[in-house]
Amino acid sequence: MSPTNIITALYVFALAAFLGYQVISRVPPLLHTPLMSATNAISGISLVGSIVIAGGTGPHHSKVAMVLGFIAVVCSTTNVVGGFVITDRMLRMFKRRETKK
Amino acid sequence: MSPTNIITALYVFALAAFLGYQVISRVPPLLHTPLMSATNAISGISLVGSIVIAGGTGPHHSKVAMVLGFIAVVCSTTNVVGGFVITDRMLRMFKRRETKK
Amino acid sequence: MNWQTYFIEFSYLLASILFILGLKGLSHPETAKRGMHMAEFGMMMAIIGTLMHFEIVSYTWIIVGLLLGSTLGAAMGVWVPMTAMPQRTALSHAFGAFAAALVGIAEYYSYTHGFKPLAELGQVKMGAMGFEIMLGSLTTTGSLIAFGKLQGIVPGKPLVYRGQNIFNMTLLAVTIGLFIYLIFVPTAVIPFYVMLGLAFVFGVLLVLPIGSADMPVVMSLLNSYAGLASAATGFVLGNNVLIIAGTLDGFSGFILSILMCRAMNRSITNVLFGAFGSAATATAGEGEQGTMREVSMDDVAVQLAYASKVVFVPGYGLATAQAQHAVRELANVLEERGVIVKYGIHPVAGRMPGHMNVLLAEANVPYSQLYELEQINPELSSTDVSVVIGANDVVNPDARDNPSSPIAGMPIIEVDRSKSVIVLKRGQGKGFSGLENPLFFKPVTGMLYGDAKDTLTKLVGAVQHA
Amino acid sequence: MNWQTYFIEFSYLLASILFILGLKGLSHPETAKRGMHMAEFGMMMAIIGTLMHFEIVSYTWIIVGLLLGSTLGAAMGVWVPMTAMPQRTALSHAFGAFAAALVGIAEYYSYTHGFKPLAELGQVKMGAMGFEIMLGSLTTTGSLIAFGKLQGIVPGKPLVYRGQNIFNMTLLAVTIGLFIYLIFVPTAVIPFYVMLGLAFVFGVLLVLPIGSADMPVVMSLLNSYAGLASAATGFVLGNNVLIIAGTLDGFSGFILSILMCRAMNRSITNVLFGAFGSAATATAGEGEQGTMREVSMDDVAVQLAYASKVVFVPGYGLATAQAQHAVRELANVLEERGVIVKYGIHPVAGRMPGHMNVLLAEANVPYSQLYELEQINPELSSTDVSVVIGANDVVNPDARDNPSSPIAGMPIIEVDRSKSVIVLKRGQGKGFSGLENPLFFKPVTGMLYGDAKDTLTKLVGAVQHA
Ligand SMILES: NC(=O)c1ccc[n+]([C@@H]2O[C@H](COP(=O)([O-])OP(=O)(O)OC[C@H]3O[C@@H](n4cnc5c(N)ncnc54)[C@H](OP(=O)(O)O)[C@@H]3O)[C@@H](O)[C@H]2O)c1
Ligand SMILES: NC(=O)c1ccc[n+]([C@@H]2O[C@H](COP(=O)([O-])OP(=O)(O)OC[C@H]3O[C@@H](n4cnc5c(N)ncnc54)[C@H](OP(=O)(O)O)[C@@H]3O)[C@@H](O)[C@H]2O)c1
Repeated sequence: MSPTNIITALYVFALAAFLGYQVISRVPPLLHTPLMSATNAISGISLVGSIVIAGGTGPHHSKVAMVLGFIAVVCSTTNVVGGFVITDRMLRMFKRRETKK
Repeated sequence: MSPTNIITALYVFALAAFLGYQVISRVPPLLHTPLMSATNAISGISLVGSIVIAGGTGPHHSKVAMVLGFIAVVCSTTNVVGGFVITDRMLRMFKRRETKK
Repeated sequence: MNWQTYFIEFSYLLASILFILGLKGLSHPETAKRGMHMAEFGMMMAIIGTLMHFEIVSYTWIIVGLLLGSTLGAAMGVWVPMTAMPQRTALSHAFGAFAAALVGIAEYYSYTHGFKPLAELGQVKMGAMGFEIMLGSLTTTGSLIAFGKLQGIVPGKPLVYRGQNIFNMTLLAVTIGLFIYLIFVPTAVIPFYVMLGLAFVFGVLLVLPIGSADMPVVMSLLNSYAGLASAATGFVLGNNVLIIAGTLDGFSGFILSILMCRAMNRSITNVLFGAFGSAATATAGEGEQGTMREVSMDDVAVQLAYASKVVFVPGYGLATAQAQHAVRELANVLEERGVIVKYGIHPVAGRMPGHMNVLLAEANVPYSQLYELEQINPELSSTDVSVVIGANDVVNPDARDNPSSPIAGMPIIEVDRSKSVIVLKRGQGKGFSGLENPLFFKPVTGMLYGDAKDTLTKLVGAVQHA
Repeated sequence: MNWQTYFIEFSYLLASILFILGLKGLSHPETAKRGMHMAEFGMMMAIIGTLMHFEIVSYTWIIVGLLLGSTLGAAMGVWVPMTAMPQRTALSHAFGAFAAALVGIAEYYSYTHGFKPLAELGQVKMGAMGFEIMLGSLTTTGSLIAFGKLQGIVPGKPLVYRGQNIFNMTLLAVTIGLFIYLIFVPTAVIPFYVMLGLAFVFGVLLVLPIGSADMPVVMSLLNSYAGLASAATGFVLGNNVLIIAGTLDGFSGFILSILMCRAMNRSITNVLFGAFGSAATATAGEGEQGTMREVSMDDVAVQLAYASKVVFVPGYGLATAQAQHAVRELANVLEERGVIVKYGIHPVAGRMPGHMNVLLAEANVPYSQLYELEQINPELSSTDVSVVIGANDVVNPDARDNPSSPIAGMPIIEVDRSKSVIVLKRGQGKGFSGLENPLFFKPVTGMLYGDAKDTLTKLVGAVQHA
C-alpha cells in the first residue's frame, strides 16, 4: 500500500466514521436488534477479500492461504446470508397496527 | 489522474455528499444565513490549489498560469477571511436572552 | 514521500475533519461559535500545509495575494451591514466560482502550452476540468448579476422577451456540445475559449429574467454551483479536501434552495424559468374585493399595551424599511408592561435564507423569541394581537383556503387565527406574487398605513402614553 | 485498467452507497424493509463484481464456500428463535471476526513464505494487518465465550480471582508489544504466531469475568471490534468498500454500547472490569425493609378489567420466562374490554439492545404500542395499573431518589407514579444489580408471585371472568 493510498484510505475511514455516527444515531431503540443483525450482514462484505484469496491457485498462490481463504468465505457467507435473512424476518414482524383488529 | 485515483475521488465525493446532506439538514433555519457564509468561507479552500499555481516560476511554469493563480489567491482569500469574519460577527449577535434584561 | 508531503496530506485530512465538525456545530446556536473556530483552525492548517508544497518556487505573489485578499475580506467582513448580507453573499459566490474557473483555465493553459505533459490530460481529467470551468464561469457572471439586482444596480424586475427560454437553452446546449467535444479533443484551444466565453454569457442570461424577490433561491442555487465547481477542482488536482469542502458547500446550497422552494410551494424550474413577479403574473386574482378597515395609531397602541401576548410577523417590507431596531424598541416597551412578545419567522421572509433572524438578532432580539413557522402557528389562537410588518404573501390565507390560488399550498403564518390582526404597510401595494390578500378584508384585521420604521417608532411613543 | 477492473470498482462503490442507504432506512420501521433490500442488492453486486477479479484462477472452492455458507446462514436465519437472537448475534460476531483474522493470516503467510513480494510488506501494511489479526482473534474467542454464557454452556456468573485485571493487562501489553515489534521486523514469524495465540487467549480472559446480564454491552463492544477488524482488512487490501462497511459496523457497535451504558448509568470500564453482579457487589444495600403486600390473582384481574389505561413494563424476567405471547394475549383480552394498553420498554430490558421490542413484535404487538422510556414516563401519572413483568432494576425508584444507591442516576420507568402497580415475579429474588427494590414496599404496589408466563396465562382467564 503506497503512502498516497493510505492517506485516501484514511479519508474514506474518517468520512465513513462521521457518516456512521450520523446515520446510526438516528436509528430508534425499537430497531436496535435489527440494526445489529443488519450491520453484521453488511460487514460480511469481507467476503470480497476472502473470495480472491480462496480462488488463487498456481505457483504464485499458496495452498495454506487458499484453505484459510476458503474457511473465511464460509464464515463470511454465513454472516451475510444469515444476517440478511434474520433482519428481514424481524422487520416483517414489526407492524404498525394489527391486520386482524 | 489515474483511474484508481478517480475512483477513490468518487468515494470521497459520495461520502461527503451523504455527510453534507445529514449535517446540513440538521442546521435550523435560524442559522441559515451564517450557514451560507460559513460554507462560502470553507469552500475558499480552493485557495490551496491557487497557491501552488501562483507560486510556480521557472521553465516548468507558465507566467500566464501564475497571474491567473495570483488572482485566484486574492479571490479565495477574500472569501475565506470575509466569510469567517462575517460568520463570527453574526453568531456573536445570536443571544439566548439579553444580558441587560 | 518525504515529511513535507506527509505534513501537507495530514493538514488536509485534519482540515476536512474540522470543516465537518464546524458545520455540525451550526446545528445549534450554542455550539456554532466553537464550530466556526474549529473550521477556522482547519483552514489555517491547510494553508500552512500548502505553503510547504515542493512545487512552490517563489512566495512573493502568494504573500501579496494573501495579504490583499485578507485585507479585502476583513474590510468586507467588518463593514458590510447585516441588511447587505444578500449582496455580500452573492459577491462571494462570484469570487469563489471565479477562483475555481481561473485554476481550471491555468491548468488547461499549462497543459496545452507545453508546461505540463499533454499526455497526462486524459478524458477524465479534461471532463472534470471542463465541468469546473463551465460551472465556475457561469456562476461568476450569474452571481454578479444577482449581486447587481440585490444592490439595485441592475433592474430587479424580470427581464423577459419572447423565445428567451429557447434561446438560453440553445446557448447552453452549444456550450455543453463544445465541452463534450473537448473531452475527446482536449487540445482544441479555440473551442475551449469559445466554451469559456459562452459560459460567462449564459450566467448573465440565466439570472437576468429572474425577479429580485426570487434571488434567495437563485443565490442558494449559485452557492451550490460554486461548491460543485470547487469539488471539480478537487477532482482535477486529485485533492480530497477540495472535494469534501466543495461537496459540503454544494449540498448546503442545494438543500437551502430546496427548502426555499418548498416554503413557497414552487418548483425550482418555476423559479428559474417562470419569470414569476413579472407583469404577466401580477394581474392574476384581481377578483377579491371588500373593505379594508383602517385603524388609528392610538387604537393600536391601546390594543398592544393591554394585550397579554403579541406576535410580530416581519416580512420583506421590514427588511427594506430596515425597521428591525424599531420593532425591537416596541417589543421592549411592551415587555416592560408585562406583555409576552414573540416573533413568527416565515422561511422566505427577508432577502436570503435565514436573513430575518440575523436582522432581528442584530437588533438584540434574543433567539429564544424567534419562532419558526411550525412553532408559531399553534400559538396564534392564544395570541391577542398579531402585528404583520411589511409582510403580505407569507400571511395570505388564500394559500391555505383557496386551492385555485397561484400560491395555493404554500405554508403560511396563520395570523387570522389570532384575536386581532394589525397590518403595517405603506398602502394598497401587493406582495411579490402580485396577488390580492383576503386577510386585509377580514373583520379581524386592522390596517395601519405608513412606512414600517416610521409607524413602529411612533407606536413606541403611543404605547408609552397608553 | 480494463473493463473488469472498472466493473469491480463500480460495483464496490455502488455497494458502499447502498449500504449507507440501507442503514439510513433503519431510522424508521416503515422504510427499514426497503433499506434492507437495497443493502442486499449492494451485497450481491459486490460479490458479482469480486467474482470477476483477475487473480481468481479456480472457482471450485469459492463456489463450495459460498454454497456451504449460504446453507448454514439460511438455516440459522430461518430457524433461530427470536429469544435466541443474542446468542446468534454473538456467534456471528465470532464468524465475522474470524474471517477477518483468517484473511490477515493468509496475507501474512503469502508474504513471508515467498508467494508475494516481501518488499511490499511495509510498516503501514504490517500495522494494519497486525491490527486486523489482533482484533479479529480476540473478538473471535471473546464472542464465543459470550455465546457460551448466553446459551448457558459457560457459567453466567462472573469468574473472578485475585490479580485478574493485572494478569489480563499484562497479557494485553505483551501482545501489543509483539505487535509493535512486528511492525519493525515483519519477518519475525515466531513472534507473529505467539501474538496470534495470545490474542485468542486474551479474548477468552476478557469476557469470562463479565456477568451474563452485562453481555449486551460486551456484545455491542465486540460488534464494534469485529467491524474495526473488517475496516483494517480494507486498509490491508486497499479496498474502500471494506473500510466503509467495517467502519459503519464498528460505529454501530460503539454507539450501541454507549447507549446501553448510559441507560444503566455505568461506564464502559466498570462494565468490562467491574465484575458487576458477582457475589461481592450483591450484598450491597441490604438496609431497606418493610412489608410487601401480596395480592390475589382475582384482585388483579378485576383491577385490570376495570382500568381505562394499563401499561406493561417487561423486563429481563419476561424474556427468560418467554412470556411475550402470554402478555400479548392478556393485552388482547383487555383491549376487547376497551382498556387502552401500552408497553414501556427500558433500553436495557431484554437480553440485547432492542431485544424486548423484537420479542413483543414477534408476539404480534404493534410497534405503535411500544413506548420508549422518555415517551412512557409522562404517561404514567394518568395510568390506572402498571404491570411490571419480570423487571426489577429498571423500575427501582432508588435510582431516582437515593443518591447513594449503586444504581443512582440510572434512568428508570417510574411506575410508582401510576395509580396502582402490580409486580409479577417468582419470589423475593433480586435483580441483576443485587439491590433491594423499595418499589415492592410501597403501598401502591401489589406483588403477584409465580412464573411470569404462568401468571399471565392465568390472568387471561381471570380477566375473562371478571
Ligand atoms: N425571502 C426569500 O427567501 C424569498 C425567496 C423567493 C421569493 N420570495 C417571495 O417573496 C415574498 C415574501 O413575502 P413577504 O410576505 O415577506 O413579502 P411580500 O409578499 O413581498 O410583501 C411585502 C409587503 O411589504 C410592504 N412594504 C414594502 N415596503 C414597506 C415599507 N417600507 N414599510 C411598510 N411596508 C412595506 C408592501 O406593501 P406596500 O407596498 O403597501 O407597503 C408589501 O405588500 C413571497 O412571495 C416569497 O415567495 C422570498
Ligand atoms: N438488557 C440489557 O441490555 C442489559 C445489559 C447490561 C445489563 N443489564 C442489566 O440487567 C438488568 C435488567 O433489569 P431488569 O429490570 O430488566 O431485570 P432485573 O433487574 O435483572 O430483574 C429481573 C427480575 O425478574 C424476575 N424474574 C426472573 N425470572 C422470572 C420468571 N421466569 N418469571 C417472573 N419473574 C422472573 C426476578 O425476580 P425473581 O427471581 O423473584 O423472579 C428479577 O427480580 C439491569 O440491572 C441492567 O443493568 C441489562
